[in-house]
Amino acid sequence: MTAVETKRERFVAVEIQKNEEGWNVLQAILKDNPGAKIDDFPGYYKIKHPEKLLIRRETVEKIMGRPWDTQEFNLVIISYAGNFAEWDDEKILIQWDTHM
Amino acid sequence: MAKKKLTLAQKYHIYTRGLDWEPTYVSKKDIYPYAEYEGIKIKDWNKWEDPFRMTVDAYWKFQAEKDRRFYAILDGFIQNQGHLTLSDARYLNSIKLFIQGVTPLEYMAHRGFAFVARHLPGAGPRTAGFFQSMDELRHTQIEVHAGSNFNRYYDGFHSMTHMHDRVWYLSVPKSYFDDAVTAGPFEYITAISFSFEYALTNLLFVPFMSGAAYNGDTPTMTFGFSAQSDESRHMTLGLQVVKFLLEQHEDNVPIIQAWIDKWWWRGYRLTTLVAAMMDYMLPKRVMSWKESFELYIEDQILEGLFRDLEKYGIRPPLHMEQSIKEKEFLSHDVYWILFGFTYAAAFHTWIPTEAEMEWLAEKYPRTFNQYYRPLFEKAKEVKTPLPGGRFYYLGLPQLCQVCQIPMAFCDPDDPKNVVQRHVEYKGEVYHFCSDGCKWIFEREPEKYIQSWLPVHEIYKGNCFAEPPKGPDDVVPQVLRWYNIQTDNFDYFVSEDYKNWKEWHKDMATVVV
Amino acid sequence: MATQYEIKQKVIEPKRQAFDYLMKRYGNQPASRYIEATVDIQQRENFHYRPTWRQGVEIFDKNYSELKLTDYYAFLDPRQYYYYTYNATRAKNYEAVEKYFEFCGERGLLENVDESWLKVFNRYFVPFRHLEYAGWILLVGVARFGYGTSLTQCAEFNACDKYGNAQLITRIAFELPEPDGDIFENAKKTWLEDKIWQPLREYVERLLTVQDWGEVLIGQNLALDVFVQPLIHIELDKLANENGVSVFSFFSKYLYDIYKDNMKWTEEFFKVALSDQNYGDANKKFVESKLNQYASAVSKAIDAFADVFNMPKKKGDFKTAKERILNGANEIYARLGLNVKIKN
Amino acid sequence: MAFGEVKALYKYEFEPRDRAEVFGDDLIVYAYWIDNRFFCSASAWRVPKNMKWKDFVNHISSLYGLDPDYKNVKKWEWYHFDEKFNPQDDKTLVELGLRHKSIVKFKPA
Repeated sequence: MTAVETKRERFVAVEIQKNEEGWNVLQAILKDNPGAKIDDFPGYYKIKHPEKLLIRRETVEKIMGRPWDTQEFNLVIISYAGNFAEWDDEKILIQWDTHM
Repeated sequence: MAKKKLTLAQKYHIYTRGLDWEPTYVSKKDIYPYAEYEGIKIKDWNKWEDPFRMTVDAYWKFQAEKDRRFYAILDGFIQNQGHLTLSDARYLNSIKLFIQGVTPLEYMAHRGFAFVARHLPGAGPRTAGFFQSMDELRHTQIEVHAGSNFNRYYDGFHSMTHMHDRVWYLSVPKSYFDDAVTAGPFEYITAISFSFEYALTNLLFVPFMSGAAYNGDTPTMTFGFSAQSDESRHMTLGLQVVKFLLEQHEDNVPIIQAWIDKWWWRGYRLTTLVAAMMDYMLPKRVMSWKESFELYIEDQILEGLFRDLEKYGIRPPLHMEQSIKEKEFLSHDVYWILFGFTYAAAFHTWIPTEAEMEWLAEKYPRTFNQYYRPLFEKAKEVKTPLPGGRFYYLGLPQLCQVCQIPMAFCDPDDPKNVVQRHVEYKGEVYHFCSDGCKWIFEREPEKYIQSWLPVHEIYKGNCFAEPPKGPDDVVPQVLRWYNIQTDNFDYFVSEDYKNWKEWHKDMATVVV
Repeated sequence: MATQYEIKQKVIEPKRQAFDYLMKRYGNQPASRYIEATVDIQQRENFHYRPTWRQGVEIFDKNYSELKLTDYYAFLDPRQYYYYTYNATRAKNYEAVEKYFEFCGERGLLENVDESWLKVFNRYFVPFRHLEYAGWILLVGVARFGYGTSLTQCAEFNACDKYGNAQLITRIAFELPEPDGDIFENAKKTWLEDKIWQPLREYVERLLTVQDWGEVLIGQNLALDVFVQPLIHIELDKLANENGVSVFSFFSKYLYDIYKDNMKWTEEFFKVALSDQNYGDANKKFVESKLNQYASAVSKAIDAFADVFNMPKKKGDFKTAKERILNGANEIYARLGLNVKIKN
Repeated sequence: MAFGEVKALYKYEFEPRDRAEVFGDDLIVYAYWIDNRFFCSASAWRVPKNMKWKDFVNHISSLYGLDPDYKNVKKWEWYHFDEKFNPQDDKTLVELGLRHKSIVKFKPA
């Protein structure tokens, strides 16, 4: 055996369910996070960004055309990588503590 | 006097820990007698930062909505006989493993977090622990309800809770959680909220559930994703707990590090079952175990999480390097165990089809054709008198004293052999599948000398429905005690296969 | 290229109707979702390791209480709550609360509440959130140490209700004016120092040190709630109305309904425990002896509330209120066939 | 080897669940075919302490004989744990130094 192969990447990510609401949230994330990349899997999208992901209530509401409580993010999120640095009425911010 | 303006965090404090008070008629220690013996030092519970701010009424609302969606999908699936549109009935063997192995753990987690909610002296984390306790009950129940539909048509689902208490391979998950709930409240929450929820559940609940979707199983995908959305809260709690404990006192750092070391390896070994499910049991595959491991463990946990923990003096888990070395072997090792012992298991296995072997070879270019394909090829040559006539391991395996998995893990430095370790403690010998399990034993030997090892229990005569009438009656009596009926043996001699063919025989096949 | 099957519409006969262990109990028929979610779910045997926090017990152990059942699943929740139905029911219950808050907000009913009554309310109602919170801790302990999922999930949901109650009281208090400073700080001070609360606080602090879940359930659900819930939500609400304050009645009704809802499973559980073929007599002895102690203690403790009845402009009659409460408690005990002597 | 202690609220000590005495006149013995992964792990056997070596070998051949290569091996090389050893056919397991939970390993000589 040769040495173990590894190629590591540091990023934050969020996995979102593939349904109407999830798709809207995804659009909002893409709008507010230039440089975010989407991986498409059966049943879900994985959105990655090298530094941070911001989900803004206002942007989601514009896309959905209705009031949206940031708590409703609980209904579309599957999982995430990073840290909920902020989660208040206006926004959700996912990033690591240590920036490098 | 006008009401003052409060921040959300302040309001949430009043809603939760503001309800707490310092007792005066009894000592706090009498109310929370289990808070000190683990050696964790807390200077100020008020430094606790709530990982999420969920009030009970919001909890009812959002969780009822999540469940409403789940049950609508499940009912639709049942009404439409959705099980007939699965990719293949072979797929369900992974779900059998899930229902027998994981669902009872969700239940144990529910009771375990009730323990946290009762016995951690900090009102903040106790509250978060309580919500998790509720969530875990939810997971148990939605999984049971999803399994119930399959149980009506397929084998392997009928006795999950009983099997979990008895069947040999289920002692792996059972002993894992038994280990956690017998620990103190701080170790429990570090083990489950941090090591398990944060580091490992992603592997099970994201790529595997995506696989369920890909194989046409929408209820499983829905409970999986929906459960994992609760896990997002749990992950946040786990991370918060660990950071809080590390910040409270420097003496906590080595204790937490040792727990992370222990529970990483315990959890990783448990998750090996998922490796086999992903690579071998999904007729349509989304991602290999190795790819999932690289994404969720190497990138997200090592490159992400543990970089954040460096500043507290925490390093990656002790035996992490070994798990990285194993990633190209693991799923094959585990499936080979399951394949060999299917005669005593409540699921079916099979020799991968040629196309599947090609996929495995492509995903594991340095190991599959070299070490594992030859095993399957040899298995095709061997005949046994059991149903299917194919090779089964007609004996009982040596089990690891800690993880309880048959000692079948390849040594990446010597791939023709498995890793075998042993140690002598108080005049008795104990065997281990890895340095990780040996290390765990040596740290707390009095715990693991109690292990209920299924193979030894069979040899002690504790696992017979009735005393065997002769050597040929031994296995049948064990199977009766397990309540394994027509759940075992090769898939291609199973009732599942027979029924599946029957149900689909006069259906037009449309190729798209 | 993927292969898809076009399903012919025919119904496939199920191979089995239910999980094996449910068919053994209930015969070859489908089981309800409540039964599936509940019966035989808890692990029972072959535990691997012993708890480090308590000697001589297993992870789940019938010996966590003196109260014992031959078959723990002889008890089933008459409301048939499992996670979904519980949460859906409470979410629906709470929608009415939301609407009522909206209504109060629009009409300014809570911010303009009668100031003299507010003094009474701040003394007996807002501090009550602490007592409900203690109920949460006690019941979640029953959810951990009780035996059998049918019991422990009732305790878990009851615990959740208690936390919900404590938070609803908190939410009401957030809407109230604060003429005397921080309403929550004052309420905590009242809870910790005011003489009307001290006997109950002592009662509950002592109960928090009890390990036996059966005793906790007796102390909390059969004694404390049976006296305190009607005191706060019926008798004192009546006094409020007599003093022209009706804005809180809605909340009292809601909270009292939650209490009654929990008494359904509580009474059923004790009914089953008391009629158990093997342990019934021992259980009866245990429940009666504990209840004599706890019901007497709580009955005595609420006497301190006589003071509250004298506070408002139109004074109340604590004596008859207490009589009604005692009658209510005795009715419950009589229904269960218990011979309880309340010393007061 | 330094063993750790379990932190507990009482003296956390138990009898090992699978200690030798539980098996009376029998032993648990494990067997492992070196360099052959056809049998995923070592196997476990409950055998009398005074079982003769040749009977033991015969006993485990019910499993190992499943491998088509087994019958082609004329002579085996044996190890007790990791020590090479030369068992004589007519000696009993205890006479050969085997103990409860010994592992014997073998490969073609």
